[in-house]
Amino acid sequence: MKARVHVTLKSGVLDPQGKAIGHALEALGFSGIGEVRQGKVIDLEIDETDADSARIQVEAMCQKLLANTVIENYDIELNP
Amino acid sequence: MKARVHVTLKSGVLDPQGKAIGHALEALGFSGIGEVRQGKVIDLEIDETDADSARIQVEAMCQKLLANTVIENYDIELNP
Amino acid sequence: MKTAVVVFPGSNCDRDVKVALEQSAGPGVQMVWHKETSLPDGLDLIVLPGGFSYGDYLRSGAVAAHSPIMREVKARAEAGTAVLGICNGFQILTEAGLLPGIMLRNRDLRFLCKDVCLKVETSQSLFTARYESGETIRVPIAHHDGAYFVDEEGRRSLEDNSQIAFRYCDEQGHVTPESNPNGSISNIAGVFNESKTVLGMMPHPERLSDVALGGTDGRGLFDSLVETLS
Amino acid sequence: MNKNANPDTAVEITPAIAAEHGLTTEEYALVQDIMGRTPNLVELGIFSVMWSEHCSYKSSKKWLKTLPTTGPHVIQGPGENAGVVDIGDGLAAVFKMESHNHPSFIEPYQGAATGVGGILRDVFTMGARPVANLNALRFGAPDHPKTRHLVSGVVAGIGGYGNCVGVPTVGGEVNFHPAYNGNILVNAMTVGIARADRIFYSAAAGVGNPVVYVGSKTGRDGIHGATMASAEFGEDSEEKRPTVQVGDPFTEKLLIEACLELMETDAIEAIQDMGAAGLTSSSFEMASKGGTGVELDLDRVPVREEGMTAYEIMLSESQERMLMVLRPGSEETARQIFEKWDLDFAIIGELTDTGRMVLRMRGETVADLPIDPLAKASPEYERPWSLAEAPAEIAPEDAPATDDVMASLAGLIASPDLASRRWVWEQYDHMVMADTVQRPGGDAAVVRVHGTGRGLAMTADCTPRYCLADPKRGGAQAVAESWRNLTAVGAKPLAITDNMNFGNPERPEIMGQFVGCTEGMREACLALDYPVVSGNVSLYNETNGQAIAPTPAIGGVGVIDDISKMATMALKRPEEFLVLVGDTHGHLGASLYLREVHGREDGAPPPVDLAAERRNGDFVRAMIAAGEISSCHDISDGGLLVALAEMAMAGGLGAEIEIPESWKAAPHAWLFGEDQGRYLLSVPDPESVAAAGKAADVPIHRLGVTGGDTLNVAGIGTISVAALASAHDAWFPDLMAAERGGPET
Ligand SMILES: Nc1ncnc2c1ncn2[C@@H]1O[C@H](COP(=O)(O)OP(=O)(O)O)[C@@H](O)[C@H]1O
Ligand SMILES: [Mg+2]
Repeated sequence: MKARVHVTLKSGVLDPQGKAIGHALEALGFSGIGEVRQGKVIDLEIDETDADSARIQVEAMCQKLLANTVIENYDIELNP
Repeated sequence: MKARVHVTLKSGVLDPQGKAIGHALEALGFSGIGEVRQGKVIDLEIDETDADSARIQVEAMCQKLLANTVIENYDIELNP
Repeated sequence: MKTAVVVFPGSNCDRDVKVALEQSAGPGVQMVWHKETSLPDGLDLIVLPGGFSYGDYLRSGAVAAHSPIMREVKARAEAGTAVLGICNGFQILTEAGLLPGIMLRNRDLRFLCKDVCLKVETSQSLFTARYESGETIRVPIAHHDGAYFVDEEGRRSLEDNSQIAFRYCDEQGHVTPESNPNGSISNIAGVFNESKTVLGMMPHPERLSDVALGGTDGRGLFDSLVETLS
Repeated sequence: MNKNANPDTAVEITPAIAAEHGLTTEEYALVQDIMGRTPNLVELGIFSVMWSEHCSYKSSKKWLKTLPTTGPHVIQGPGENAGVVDIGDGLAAVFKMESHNHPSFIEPYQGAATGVGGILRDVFTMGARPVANLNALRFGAPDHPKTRHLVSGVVAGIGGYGNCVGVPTVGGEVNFHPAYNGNILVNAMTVGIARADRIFYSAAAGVGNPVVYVGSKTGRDGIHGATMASAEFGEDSEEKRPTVQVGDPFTEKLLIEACLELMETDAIEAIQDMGAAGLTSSSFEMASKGGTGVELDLDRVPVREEGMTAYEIMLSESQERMLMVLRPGSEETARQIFEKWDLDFAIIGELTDTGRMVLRMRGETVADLPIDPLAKASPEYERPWSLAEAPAEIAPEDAPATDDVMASLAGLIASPDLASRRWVWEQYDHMVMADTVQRPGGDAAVVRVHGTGRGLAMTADCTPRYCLADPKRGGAQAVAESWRNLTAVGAKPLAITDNMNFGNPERPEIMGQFVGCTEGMREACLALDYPVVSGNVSLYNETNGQAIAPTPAIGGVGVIDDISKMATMALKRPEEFLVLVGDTHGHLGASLYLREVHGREDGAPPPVDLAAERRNGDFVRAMIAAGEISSCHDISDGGLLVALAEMAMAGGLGAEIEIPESWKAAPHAWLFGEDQGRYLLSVPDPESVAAAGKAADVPIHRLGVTGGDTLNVAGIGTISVAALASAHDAWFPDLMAAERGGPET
């Protein structure tokens, strides 16, 4: 099974990267750009066919390693 | 309109970050982990209601700045 | 030799390289702010210094490559003016398309600051005339994204046109996997453009150009430029 | 409260809300007394941060006042953003150390990074260009499940911030001990250089002068962070988590350049960074120091989020912000500079002569409180304290022996507290600015004063196991060791900054540690003419009643007039003579030998004879200046043999020594004893050094010669320098190999 995890900064947390990207896009002449936020996407293959137990596993990975829930949110998509 | 851009390394390009995550997950006791790849996700708000012209704009942003197409692929999702 | 150092927001080796340049060439190096749209007339050399332009957010050098001044830098480079990019300057040159390839995160993922040995691949350039081909020099690196990457075809063409300026090597001058600090393809530490008027390199020659700092191997590069461009 | 009411003013304040803000019943009563009414939420928030341990130093003030803070070269002692000392040529060194312990435990990368950002701001606020960073780190046991993750994140965070702003990180220290399992220490120090006649202060002046906000926008970051940093961790720390902030070193770099550019003009009357407790403490302190009042229009504060309340704006700890009072008519000059650097610039208020802080928002007065009474009434406690019983001295003959001295040496040199820190400092750009003339790895780092032949030497030191065993000796030893490390490179020590890290001061035994350490520091500072010019206190470093070891981290700064005379510890050439300066008693109590070889942490730490310390150090410094010395290293953790091994490894050269015949006790006590006030030198002409020593009343002992590729102790054993070096270098990377790679922030 394939899993895609998005790790993004919580909404109140400053995102200097996103801010810089927004400025750079404006400087390049793109207009009407609102908030820009940058996060991580992690694609992984796991040897598991059952969606429920896959989700439990990936959830544990997020909690333990992939995200720091102090400042980040994560969400999980499974692609069997 | 909101746009989400995924920027991921092309398949031939080495991804030490992804590899390290894979190792770290194994060290934490997760088993059966195949390939892991890490990429970026960029969420942006643009002041545009038409999906087609939004896509054209975001496409241009990717080409000009958000991705380096020497090593990266990108894909665009729009959420009106 | 008339030289300009471009200062981007977040450049932090601009003064260091100015000091090293002036040590070799005498005073008069001009600092040019990135928001300028033109460069001084009659420049012999343009330097893009090290640092973290725009925080190196998104990709190292990516945002700086689009600053107003870069249009002018490109035009001058195309007209044959010598351009030197050190560290972040090298990253900017690749992002701007003035040099082939791109820098990826270091193999071990960590920022790495230490002295390394470099093999000077050729003395046949504006930048390396004062070195011997094959000479080993000691110069520091300090980067997080320094793993040079270029596809196989690109690598071959760099080799075929002798566009590789420096490779990481051991103290004896052997280019080995162990002496590759960051996972660069073929141990590449610096490359030229086809006409060898543009050089990008990850190591910092300006940091070992003064005995008080523990070495002067980097000084040869600045002395070469003075010799070839004056 | 009705739905449309302004939460800033409409919330009915109860004693329970006051308690939630960390105010005791007595403190809250005092608040009501000062206000003459019940405060609203904004006012309560302001009192709570101003009276928090972090801002008020209420537990520590009484003791900090006992430290010597003056001296002929001191331009500014404690009380400003950083200390300032004269270094000659019209220049001044500006420096301070500060902790970011709790945030780093919760989010190691960002916690450590923002710690660096904060201390940088303290220094450039005073008009100094930051020229070096140091960091003093304490982690739990190496095999504790959290340790690697914390080490990896903290080191990456310190590097991530310092490298990006382009200030070299040149030194520091790292210890590992189970006492820090639940509370790591991350202390960051910045040293800057300013013109001695262009120092900027924080006291506001000039009624009607504009109050200006510059830097990043204000978000809802770390609201109540300052109070969090003063509350003991409990199991509910999860709840307090969202109080960690993300640093933006790029903006900081712009802020440094913009502020220094503005400081070239005459625009600034007063300036203050927004640190813990953000806009509240910066505006309050500026007005309080200047004896003025201040009025702010919070609608003009640049904000990052919609709908922020006055309470949030005043208490936010968003990073990379500064507050200034400008001289009349200079607003446009200032605005242009900040706009050039793409930074926010906003005139948010003005100084008044009312002695009050008045805050307005959306046409309403949201706070109105008296400045002086609040500041004067700031609590100061004389907390009860008790000294733990001093541990027994361990006589040299009572310390257990080792069957294999060289194997013990090899073990020590690869032990957690003595192994090479290369893995750490290679992640720090320690050469940017191209003035680092002594890189990490020596006794002190040395940074050339740009464009001159002088150098600033700097070091961070503390031996917590000594402080735990005997706080007073430990406090004195920490100061003495920093003085010794500066001396060992040839520098004249000038002054220190201190970062006092302790457990819960409400416990008498912890307060006793604080009192003891301070007393030891005081004595050492006085004896060595080495005053305290700045510092920081971090209390409540304990979890579930488990306190850290008392850790008064000392940051020392000294000056070398001629860097070409600087000493380093690497052995330089064969057939030179090894000379020991100072007396050896074989003191093994609380030593690393006992701990690492025998698993024992008992015994009294070594006493510090401050008069001998000074004599020996002054002598060594004079010998370095006279060009008599090829290499020099002070003797500290692990004792003489470890010091010799460090010199040998650094130089890639062996040596042979002999235990003096006069030594009657066991050899291991002579080799591994941690007696203070000693230096090991290699010299070309030992007679000349001995004669000078005699004249100066300094004990000099010839121990042996340099040469070969092994370390020999006659009659005891031999070991290869290369083998030692590889064990020394391998420990840290081996420890961290398993941590290669969580995704980084
Ligand atoms: N966290 C750190 N950052 C940078 N350098 C460090 C750090 N920890 C230790 N070092 C460097 O490693 C060397 C050895 O440190 P330490 O054993 O504490 O020295 P000393 O015993 O002389 O006080 C010193 O040069 C010190 O500056
Ligand atoms: Mg030392």
